[in-house]
Amino acid sequence: MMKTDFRREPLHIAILAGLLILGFFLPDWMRFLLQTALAGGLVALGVALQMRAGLVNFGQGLYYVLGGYAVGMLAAKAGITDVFLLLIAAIAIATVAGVVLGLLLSRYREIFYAMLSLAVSMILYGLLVKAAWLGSTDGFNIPAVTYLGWTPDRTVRPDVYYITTAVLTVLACLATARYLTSGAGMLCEAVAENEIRLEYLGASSRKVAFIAIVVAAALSGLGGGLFAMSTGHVDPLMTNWTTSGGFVFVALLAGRGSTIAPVIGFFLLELVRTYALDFAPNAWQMILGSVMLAVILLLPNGLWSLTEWRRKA
Amino acid sequence: MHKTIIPLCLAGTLTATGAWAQDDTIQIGVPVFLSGPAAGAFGQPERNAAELLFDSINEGSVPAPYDSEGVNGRTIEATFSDEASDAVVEYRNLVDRNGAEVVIGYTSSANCKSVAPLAEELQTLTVFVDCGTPQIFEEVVTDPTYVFRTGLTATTDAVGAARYLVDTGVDLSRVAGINQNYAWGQDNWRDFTGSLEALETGSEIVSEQFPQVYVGQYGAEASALLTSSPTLIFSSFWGGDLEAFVLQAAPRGLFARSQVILTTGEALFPTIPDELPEGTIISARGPFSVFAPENELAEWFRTAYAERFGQEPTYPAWKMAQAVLGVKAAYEKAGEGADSTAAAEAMENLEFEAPSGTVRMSLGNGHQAAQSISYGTYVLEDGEPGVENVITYSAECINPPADQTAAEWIAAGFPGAECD
Amino acid sequence: MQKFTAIMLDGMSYAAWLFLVAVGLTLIYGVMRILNIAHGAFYAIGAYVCASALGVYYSLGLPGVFAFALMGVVALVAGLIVGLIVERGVLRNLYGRDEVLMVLVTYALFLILEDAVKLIWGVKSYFVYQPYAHFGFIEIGGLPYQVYDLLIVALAVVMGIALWFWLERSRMGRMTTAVVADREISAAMGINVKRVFATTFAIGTIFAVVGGVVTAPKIAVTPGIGVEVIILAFAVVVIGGLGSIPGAAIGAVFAGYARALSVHLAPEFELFAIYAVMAVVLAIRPHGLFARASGRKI
Amino acid sequence: MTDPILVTENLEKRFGGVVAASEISLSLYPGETVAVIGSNGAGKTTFVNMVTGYLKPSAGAIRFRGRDITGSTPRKTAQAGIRRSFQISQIFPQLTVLENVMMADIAAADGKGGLWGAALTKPRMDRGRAVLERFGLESHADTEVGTLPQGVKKQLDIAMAAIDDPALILLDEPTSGVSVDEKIEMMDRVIDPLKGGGATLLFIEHDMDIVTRFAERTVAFYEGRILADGPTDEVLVDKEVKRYVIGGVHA
Repeated sequence: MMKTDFRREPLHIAILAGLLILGFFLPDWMRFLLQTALAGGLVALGVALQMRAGLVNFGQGLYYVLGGYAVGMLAAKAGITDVFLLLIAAIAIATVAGVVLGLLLSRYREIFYAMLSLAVSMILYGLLVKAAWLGSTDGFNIPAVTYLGWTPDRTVRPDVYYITTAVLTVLACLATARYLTSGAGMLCEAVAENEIRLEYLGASSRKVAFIAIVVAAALSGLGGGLFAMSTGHVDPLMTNWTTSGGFVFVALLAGRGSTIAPVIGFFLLELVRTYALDFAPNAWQMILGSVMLAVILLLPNGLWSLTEWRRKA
Repeated sequence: MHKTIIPLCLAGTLTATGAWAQDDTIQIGVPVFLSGPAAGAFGQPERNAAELLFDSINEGSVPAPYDSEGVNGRTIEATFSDEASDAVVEYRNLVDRNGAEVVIGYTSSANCKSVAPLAEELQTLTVFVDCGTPQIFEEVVTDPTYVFRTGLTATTDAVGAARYLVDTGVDLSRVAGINQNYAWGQDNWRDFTGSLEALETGSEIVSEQFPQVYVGQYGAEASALLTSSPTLIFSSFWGGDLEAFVLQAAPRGLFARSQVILTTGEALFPTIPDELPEGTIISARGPFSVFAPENELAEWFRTAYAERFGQEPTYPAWKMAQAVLGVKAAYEKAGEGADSTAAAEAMENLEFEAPSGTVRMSLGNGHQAAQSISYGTYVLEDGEPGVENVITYSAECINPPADQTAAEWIAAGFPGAECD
Repeated sequence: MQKFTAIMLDGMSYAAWLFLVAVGLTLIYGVMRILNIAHGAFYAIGAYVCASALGVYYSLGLPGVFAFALMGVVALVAGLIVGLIVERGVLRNLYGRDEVLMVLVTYALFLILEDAVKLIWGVKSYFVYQPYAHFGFIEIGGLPYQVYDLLIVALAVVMGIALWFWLERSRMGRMTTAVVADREISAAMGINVKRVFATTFAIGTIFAVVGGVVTAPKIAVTPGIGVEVIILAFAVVVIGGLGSIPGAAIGAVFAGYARALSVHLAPEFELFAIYAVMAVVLAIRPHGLFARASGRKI
Repeated sequence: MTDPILVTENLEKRFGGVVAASEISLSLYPGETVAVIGSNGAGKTTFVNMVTGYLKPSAGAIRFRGRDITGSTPRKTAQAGIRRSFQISQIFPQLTVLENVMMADIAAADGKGGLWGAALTKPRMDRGRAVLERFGLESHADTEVGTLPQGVKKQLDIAMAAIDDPALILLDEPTSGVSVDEKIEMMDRVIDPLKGGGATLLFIEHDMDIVTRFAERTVAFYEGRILADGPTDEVLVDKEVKRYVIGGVHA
């Protein structure tokens, strides 16, 4: 069975949109957590896309940081604060990076893809750490963004940012769902399952992988841009392997049943993390690890399999 | 308290779980490192000091002028949070969810930078305990209302170090540095070499080592330093990295061949006092610990801390104590019934007493503390770690004037510095 | 000249350390197909256990020489216990699951063990510097060098050869090699694959613990020391070719000398020297230097 | 006489010092069904691998429909109209049978720039079902392939090679792994649908009954060379073929 039931995707995304509207009724701190989780969730979605083609990217943070720094540098250093320009720039630069790296990386599979993408992201990390003018590891802060000349003031800014993030997340999920139903998206599973057969049918597994890498890069660039906008701060940690590892884990835990799975999964994981931090600031990693282990043991196909179980019942 | 069960429902109407401060309590959020490599060096002493101070304040057992119970009579309730997590998200959680009225903490400059604008936005009195970067009030929030820092910047350390070396006649002909490869280490080295230039020492930089932070293996760096035969080695290492460096470099004679200066050297006192070679120049990043003045508060803090935790407090503990007392002083100056905003107003340009002496919030538009810094050489007296040849530089000597950034001030050769 | 000596020694010393921390990872991957992130936690546990055991030992005022024997015992016992607990308790139930999922499992284990270490030992630093100073230093070409560091090189060589010998000569070792070559056929031939897995995991764990034990005297044993180790070990085994023991040795030498060269000649590149080597090696040889050819027959 | 669809001239393949195939000159004509026989290591699969671009010939030339395709890649030969099945079936084990042929149909569209449109269209669905029907696989349509018996897997492998009606289909031991009494039945099920698409067929086979039954022409390989090439009934009674090839198989 294919891992994604495409006919249900519009429904899933509609559900996501509904949940995001309900987000307005969440307390401020949790809505903000949701907002940053959506940004991260897009990156996890990018990782999940590549996973469909059997590619595990342990360096997805590279595109995330590029998106974040694109927004940050344009806003803080070049004075361009229009949110639409900024986010387009974030997507564009990540996409370009995806194209360039994709040409190299689409040849690689399995652990070698994972480690080479990790190496590249860590080299970028090293460069950013060296860049004193970008604040080195401290990173730098980003001024508030504007909307076609309108600067939302302090009181409405959280709402406006949340709406921006939520709307773009939904749009990104729709675009991703559309990609997944295209030939290029469908063939990802074929790449993961049997490249020999694919090549002998006249399709290029490299091209399929390449497209997946580029789409994932674009999503992650958007995620990085939204994160930068939300938190008003970027630093090189965004491309550290620990960050990238987090995306991989969410993508795996969430399961591949839907484009919205990694997005929601990221939020749930963040929720567990923050409550664990609050309950047991000294042992939150242990709680997080145990929850992860429990999910793996009890739900071998990820959190999304819960929804399928309900459907069968 | 505010314990709730993790709500796994996605969009249920989650009520804010924080019990908003009742009148008789004051909620204080304390983000410090509870996990990771900074937990031992910073998080632990900071947390210890905070707990000691909170308990003592609640009991009213701190010496004058802090001998009243609580903060304006309100009992402190603290929520500790791990700084080794997303700072922005967790800051919001502390304030919005846990209802923190005041936040005291932060060691990492990256966290301070990202939290500072948010503190202004959420209008919550936030006191940074450490954070070396001078950028907080130079660039990040140039017109602060709610953000304060009661500790000195890393610039102070570097400038003080250079002045001390010049004043004590250390051979500065061949200078080498080993600093961690992140903003803290890079800034320290830049400010230190800049200060040497400003003081016209004519030093040749023979080796600049920037090992990755937390790597713990310094054999190659020690070799590189040995082979470049420096007369002076400057390091702003801290925590486990500092300890590992001393353990690995000292037996190979690095400290015997070159003069070494460690800006955070005081932190080694409770850990490896016997391994730190005598004669090493050290500081405590301010008038803390062995460099602290003799006053009742210092005496009380030292004794109470040692009694409770079985160890002398290191400088991060002193800095935390100072921050907590600063908040109490601000609230009490603002008067009965003061809230976060009133306390922040009162804290501006505040002068308050601390174990380290009088702290003046005279820099950064009245939001940044100005304090003196001391350097000295390390000695073991009857097996007890101590310092000699101490020189103390006044705040006016090693801090840039209000209208200049640290970098400009160093580059211009310390204009306006008033040194004795 | 002195610089050359220094580079040779530093590279060798760092390579030896890298080999010790990486070889267990490659062994476990080669046999079990598990990329074990918890390896870093095992390293940390080794360091903590060593610090505690030796701390007690020295506080009794016992002679310094036997401390080294104690380090060996501690490494074996701790490695065996931790390895078996993790293997029996968790991994055994998950054999045959997706490789990537197993990475996640070991990551979860890593998080749990990190906090377990913190709960047992707290966040303060532990020190056992006595063994490091025990043999003093010798001058090589005018450069003082710690004898202890040279002994680590010897230990790495000895343990590498011992591991190789075990794989080639012992019954269990040969069974392990057979499992690496073909798990199904080995099982069909009556080899107890589960036992091979348990043994392999224990040995791999012991190597990680040994890495931590021998490093403890050089460092402050603090929370988080295992994190950087994982990624370094990963880089080493990927450079060498995953699952290959000679590969781990070569990878360690590459990474060790890359770091030594950058420290001495271009310190500003130290941070990503190892990643650069990894990227270059993978760009030229996509499966690492010593990868087994696994051409799929059609 | 029509032009040959595939021509190989003096193909040679060496692996180091070992000669796996040499002087292989062969022409296939449209609509033919040709069997390739020979013992293991005779160079049969090497020949198929060279034609489909999996192996680069050490010497010689391959022309398909008059175009030189020597040293091409599997993908390019597939796009040109040469498809193959495999000794060990190459399928997508975690997908269902229908999904396998649909995937094959999408993949075949890649060569024609069809990657961007919606992939799961009604016509494609219909085409997929039609293929399953042609090859008698419709009862398995929604079964996950990995769980199917060997014979059905091979059948699916062959059906996937026939997607999009290629001009030339090469079957590498279509009946290997299928039990002896099912071999003929299996060939019966696949040959007609394949021929129905108008394809030229070449299959590698060890079972002489099947060769006799399904191939009008047979090429015998021995030690990397062509030993005999001609009408099946003549080749199979050839003295050398009997001695070196058929004997070899039964030995």
